[in-house]
Amino acid sequence: MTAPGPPQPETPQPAAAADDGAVPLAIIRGAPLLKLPEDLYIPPDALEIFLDAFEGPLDLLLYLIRKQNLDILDIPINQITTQYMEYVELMKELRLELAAEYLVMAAMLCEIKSRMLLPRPETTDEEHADPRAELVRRLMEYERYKQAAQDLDTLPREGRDNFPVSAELSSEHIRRIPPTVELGEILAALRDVMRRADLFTSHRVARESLSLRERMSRVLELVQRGGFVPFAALFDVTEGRAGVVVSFLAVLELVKAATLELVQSESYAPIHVRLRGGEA
Amino acid sequence: MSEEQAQSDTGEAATDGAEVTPLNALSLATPPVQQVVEGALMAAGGPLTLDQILGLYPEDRRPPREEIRAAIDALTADYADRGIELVEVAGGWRIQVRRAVAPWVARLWEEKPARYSRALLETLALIAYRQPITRGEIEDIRGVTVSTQIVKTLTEREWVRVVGHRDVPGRPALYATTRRFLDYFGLRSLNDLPPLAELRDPAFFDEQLRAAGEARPDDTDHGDPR
Amino acid sequence: MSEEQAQSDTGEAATDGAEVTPLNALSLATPPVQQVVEGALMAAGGPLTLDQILGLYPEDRRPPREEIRAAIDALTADYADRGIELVEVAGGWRIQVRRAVAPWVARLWEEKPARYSRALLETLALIAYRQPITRGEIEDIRGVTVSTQIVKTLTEREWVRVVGHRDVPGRPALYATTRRFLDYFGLRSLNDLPPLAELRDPAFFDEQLRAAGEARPDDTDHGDPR
Repeated sequence: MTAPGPPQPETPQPAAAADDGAVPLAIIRGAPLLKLPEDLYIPPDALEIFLDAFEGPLDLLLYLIRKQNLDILDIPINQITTQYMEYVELMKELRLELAAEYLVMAAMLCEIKSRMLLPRPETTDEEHADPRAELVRRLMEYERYKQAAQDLDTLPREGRDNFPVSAELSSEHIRRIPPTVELGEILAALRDVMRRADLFTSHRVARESLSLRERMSRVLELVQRGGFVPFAALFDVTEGRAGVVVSFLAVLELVKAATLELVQSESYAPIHVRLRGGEA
Repeated sequence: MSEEQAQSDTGEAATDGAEVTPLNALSLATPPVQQVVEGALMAAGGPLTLDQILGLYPEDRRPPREEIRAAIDALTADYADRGIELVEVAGGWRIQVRRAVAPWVARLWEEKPARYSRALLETLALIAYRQPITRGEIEDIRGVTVSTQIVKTLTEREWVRVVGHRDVPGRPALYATTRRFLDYFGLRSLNDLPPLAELRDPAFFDEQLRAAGEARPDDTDHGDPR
Repeated sequence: MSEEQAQSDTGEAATDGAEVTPLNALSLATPPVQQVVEGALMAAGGPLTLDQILGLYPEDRRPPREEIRAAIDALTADYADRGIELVEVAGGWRIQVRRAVAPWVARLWEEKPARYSRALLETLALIAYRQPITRGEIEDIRGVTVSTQIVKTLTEREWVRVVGHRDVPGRPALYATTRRFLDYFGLRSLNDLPPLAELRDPAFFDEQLRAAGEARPDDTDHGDPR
């Protein structure tokens, strides 16, 4: 943040309270609430919004410290604890759902406070360091990242400060490469679908003669153009007996499935085949 | 409320809250019309009309139409030797990749394709084994609907095509596999596909995989050469 | 019919990993490198690396890297007075609307750009500066739980991803930022992030605290850690 800039919009700005050092219990519509009103109904929403302004107990503590120009390295733990507890009490009073973290911090503050009352032995031993040390470390660490988050927010970003260009490219030039497929993948897919079918339906995909299926498709291709096709044209005698039988079965299957229709104008006249209902 | 200010180093507060624009930014020196026109056409992602471009300016600072027109003409001339061109289309003016360059640029999208979905493979398998088959029949077996996209993809790839219609209400299309399908998978005919019964045998797939592994030892990781 | 066949035959070859280019188009006169580079950067809709640009050329016609670099430099210079600019970000080079013009261009869209909550920004900052980091570690520093929604949003925006797991009970996921994150914020690398405030030496403040018991020393000389 290079610019002096406006203050953080998220942090409430008590207008009057800062002067005399008193910290308001809450800020409601910008006005500090210095003592719990007894006869006044406070819409819980107002406090919820206030609570939302803080990203947790560390943030609230930082606010209390910064507001009074206290040194983070030398927090007057008594004062801060009292103020912090006032907030917590107020929130509890109003039955706001208070995140557990706030209560944990309250306990920590009280513990530090009590340890501060005990005389400290003259030693540089880690264990006997200032009881506030851990809290100070956490506050400083958190403050760094709070600042980093604000810095991040001021970086130019796409869609706000940057707009990538996008020149049109006529799609005729774009060729999509289709994925490659292994036969094994298809077979595995088929096995899966059949397993499912076995599970969910009573009918099984029975063993099929694929040559029959293939021939059915071929027959349909032959009659595709519409109109009548001579029955005989569906057979290729060079395929031999087996081929002719398969073709015949294919035609019967298609007739049964109401796809093909056989037409004979009179007895012994040539049989013709056409697609049923084919309008082409 | 004050979010725009926070991001702006000018720190200048928006005075009237009516405008939707980051006014503090707009109150800076107005950039040349040609730059605004170019920036807008570049970012729009589609054609812009003259009115749309004019609409970028607050009313009291709107340049005359002719100035916008002149800027468009100037840009058109500037692009004469570039990889892009400014053209007028039905919806206004648009910047596009120059035709001579387009085939090269198009290669950007020729990345390695995604894989086909399970649903597509199942549909293809059912068409291969049960042809000619209607979409409804495929859905009956799969237990889920078959998307139009899947059918379209298979048809475009020319692996599947419509060979007729079943003469029932709605006249559903009958799908079958094509010659190209057989060629792609190196099959002479559908009879080369393993019978269904074999597929039920777990051992079959192990073998299949082993065979595939031997046949194409180095096919698994053909990274993009780029 | 046979023409179509021929064309799609090359398509078939492409799937086998052979050359994928519309060769007939590319076999026309090659346009100047600078035009191809410009067209590609304009159409890409995001940053392109040098290798991606080189990849637009068939191997036997690939210009030397320096030529692409030179074209990028020439374009950067060309854009000096324009409504656009060419910048380098983590993902390569990108053409974007010049910042001075951006506020005008922003008026093309009705909706305002998204704002991100402090919780999200703080979480993102911790991941950016302390990566790889677990959710628990983020919570320790922030003093509050990190909502699943925030992690989801960051992941969906592809700013953050799981790069591993810490080898402790529960094997918590380790998060790190992505190249997309850098591109989004216009950064070339993590080194371009604003510097993190110096942490005052804990040893120092231990002493400070101890001293504080007797007399409060003047601490004006150790600058505000922001």
